[in-house]
Amino acid sequence: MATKKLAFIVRSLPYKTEASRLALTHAIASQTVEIYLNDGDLVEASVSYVGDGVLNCLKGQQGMKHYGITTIEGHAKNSLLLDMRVLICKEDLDKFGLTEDNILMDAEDIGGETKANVVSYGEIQKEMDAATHILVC
Amino acid sequence: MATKKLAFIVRSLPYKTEASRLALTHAIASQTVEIYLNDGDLVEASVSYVGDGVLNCLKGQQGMKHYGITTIEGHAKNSLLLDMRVLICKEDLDKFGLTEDNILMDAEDIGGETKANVVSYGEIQKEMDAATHILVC
Amino acid sequence: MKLAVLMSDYRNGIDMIDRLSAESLGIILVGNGVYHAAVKEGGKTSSLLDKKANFYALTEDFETRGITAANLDSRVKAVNYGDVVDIIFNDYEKVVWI
Amino acid sequence: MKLAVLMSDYRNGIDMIDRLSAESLGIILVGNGVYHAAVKEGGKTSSLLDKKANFYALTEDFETRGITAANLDSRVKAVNYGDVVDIIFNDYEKVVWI
Amino acid sequence: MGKLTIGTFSSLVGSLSLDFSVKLAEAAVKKGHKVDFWMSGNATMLAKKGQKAFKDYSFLAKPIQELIATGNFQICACEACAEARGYHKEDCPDGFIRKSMDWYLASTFDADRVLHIGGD
Amino acid sequence: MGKLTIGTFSSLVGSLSLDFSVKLAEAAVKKGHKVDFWMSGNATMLAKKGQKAFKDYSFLAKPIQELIATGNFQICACEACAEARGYHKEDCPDGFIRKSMDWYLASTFDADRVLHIGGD
Repeated sequence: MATKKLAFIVRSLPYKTEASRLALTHAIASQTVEIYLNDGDLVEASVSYVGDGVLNCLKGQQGMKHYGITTIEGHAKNSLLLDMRVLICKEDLDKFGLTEDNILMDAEDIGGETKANVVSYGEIQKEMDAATHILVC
Repeated sequence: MATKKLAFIVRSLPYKTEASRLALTHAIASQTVEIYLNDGDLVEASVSYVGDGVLNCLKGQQGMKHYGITTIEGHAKNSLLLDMRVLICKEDLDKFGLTEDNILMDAEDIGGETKANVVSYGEIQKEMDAATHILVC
Repeated sequence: MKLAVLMSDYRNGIDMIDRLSAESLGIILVGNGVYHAAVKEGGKTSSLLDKKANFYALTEDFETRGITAANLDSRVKAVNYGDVVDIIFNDYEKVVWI
Repeated sequence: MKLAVLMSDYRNGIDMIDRLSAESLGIILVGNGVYHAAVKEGGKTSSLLDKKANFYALTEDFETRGITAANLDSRVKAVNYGDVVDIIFNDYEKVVWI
Repeated sequence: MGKLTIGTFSSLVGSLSLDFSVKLAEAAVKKGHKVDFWMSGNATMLAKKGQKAFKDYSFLAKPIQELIATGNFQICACEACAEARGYHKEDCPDGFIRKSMDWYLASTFDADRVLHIGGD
Repeated sequence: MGKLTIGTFSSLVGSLSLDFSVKLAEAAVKKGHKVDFWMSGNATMLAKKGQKAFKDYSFLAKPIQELIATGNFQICACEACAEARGYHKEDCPDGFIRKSMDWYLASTFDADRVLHIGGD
């Protein structure tokens, strides 16, 4: 019985490549990993947004309207709905002049109870220290 | 009877993507374009290296040895062999501390007579001004 | 020359645009280039907007990224795909993608 | 933690590395990251090399780009793919790609 | 009305650069222009039959078929780039052609505007 | 001896990032390690049969078949990413498997090192 911790670190801008979208879909896949593992073994994923990556969290993305594709915001919401640990770097939000009002902080409208955490970079560093593996996207 | 001038501008680093390689192979394809055009009509391509793009011109690339692929240097040589106009930005070479000794200037070893031209950025701007179309890679 | 630049990147390519000289220059922000129109870093707007040019931003692309027309810098005009076609064909002679 | 960073880019990612703290940090320059090991801009070596870390550059990748071992900054050690495997498994606990 | 030639190297399925090219082509054709659309490098990924529509990915097969149906839109993939990726003649969607790079260069000859998307 | 799990999202055929992953896997297997190789996003391009060798492009089909033959190398493509690109079961090269993303997450569980190449 063991739990392995994966820290996904999203540092890239959304949409130009699939990197940030795939980070989220892979992190979410940790929830169905038990079929491959022994009883009690777990893989636990968290997602941290740093640098340009915090722009993935902007509210009101309209990818479905314009391009017929799900938004990164939607994936981020799903990760909160599934009670994933989500960290957003405060220093980087500050740099871009963004506040909690501008970004996706919860998935309440779809029944999620977990909130995103705006934290100092030091907390994200701790998340990386504590992780078994770090996956930068 | 008309000649259309295409200015390929290579600004990206080699190998990480195919951009600079494809710039050269497309420019070279201008030499066989007559089969599609009326007698006397021509498409004439030149290639200019600017910014990070000048690093495509470094001599002694060993892509074949390590990865089994032709080098960008080899494509650049072919463009000289085919008497294509090749411009390399002097300011950018200077910035990187490179001289004509470090970069591919001719295709003499394979029978080419045309040399690359190290020119000031102003000349490359003129090349763009004179071109019918500009293709940045 | 009259040149339209489709700027698709946020972190790279400004050096290329800085050097371009054109009697008439249009910069159309598309893809991740739209962040230049709306994002401030350390309180400052993108240095790209200081270039002497006409600025446009593609509505489809900034809205996709969670940016609204109200967020755009006053120097930037919101356009759609149809407008981009007209701008390219009617207002400029050449077009490049960066 | 003991962290190995595979740095594959020349123009992006330094900001990410600058913030990383690790009791032991190894930076392995691969892909276009190898330019950090050999290219000077305006006479200056890459600021990445000022980071307190052990630096390596992948021979296969710098030679592919026309750089020789003689061009490398003295802080950077040339390694091959086999060495990278050993470095990752023996000298560090975690590895990231930037 | 004019002719727009779009060349694209490496826009990726799943990014929005390839979507941009297709949407611009749609807008141009709608305004009465003719469009030639050239795919080289990884853009040849568009020239593969049987792409499945998922809501997480763009699905460009449908708008392209509609563009082809207008008669004012030609779409051509670099043959060598496609073969290198394992896309053979039988993989090529209906209405697409495959040629060597000189097809693109020739298309620029009488184009009023050339938009070359040369990077990723 | 250890286990290395390599995950790659969007390395491109024709760039050298995918080559890097394959060469690193070769070096690791040669030293006695086991390697799991996961492809998602555009990296699934590697999971297409019938790629032709040209000297301008990397040709990774051969080294991968040799790696599979060692018995210490598993290679798996994201099924949805492949289908979105028009790669179906019959396109999958011999010895490759196709699974959903949890295969990769599971592989990290007992991996000694995970190298995740998450960008282009």
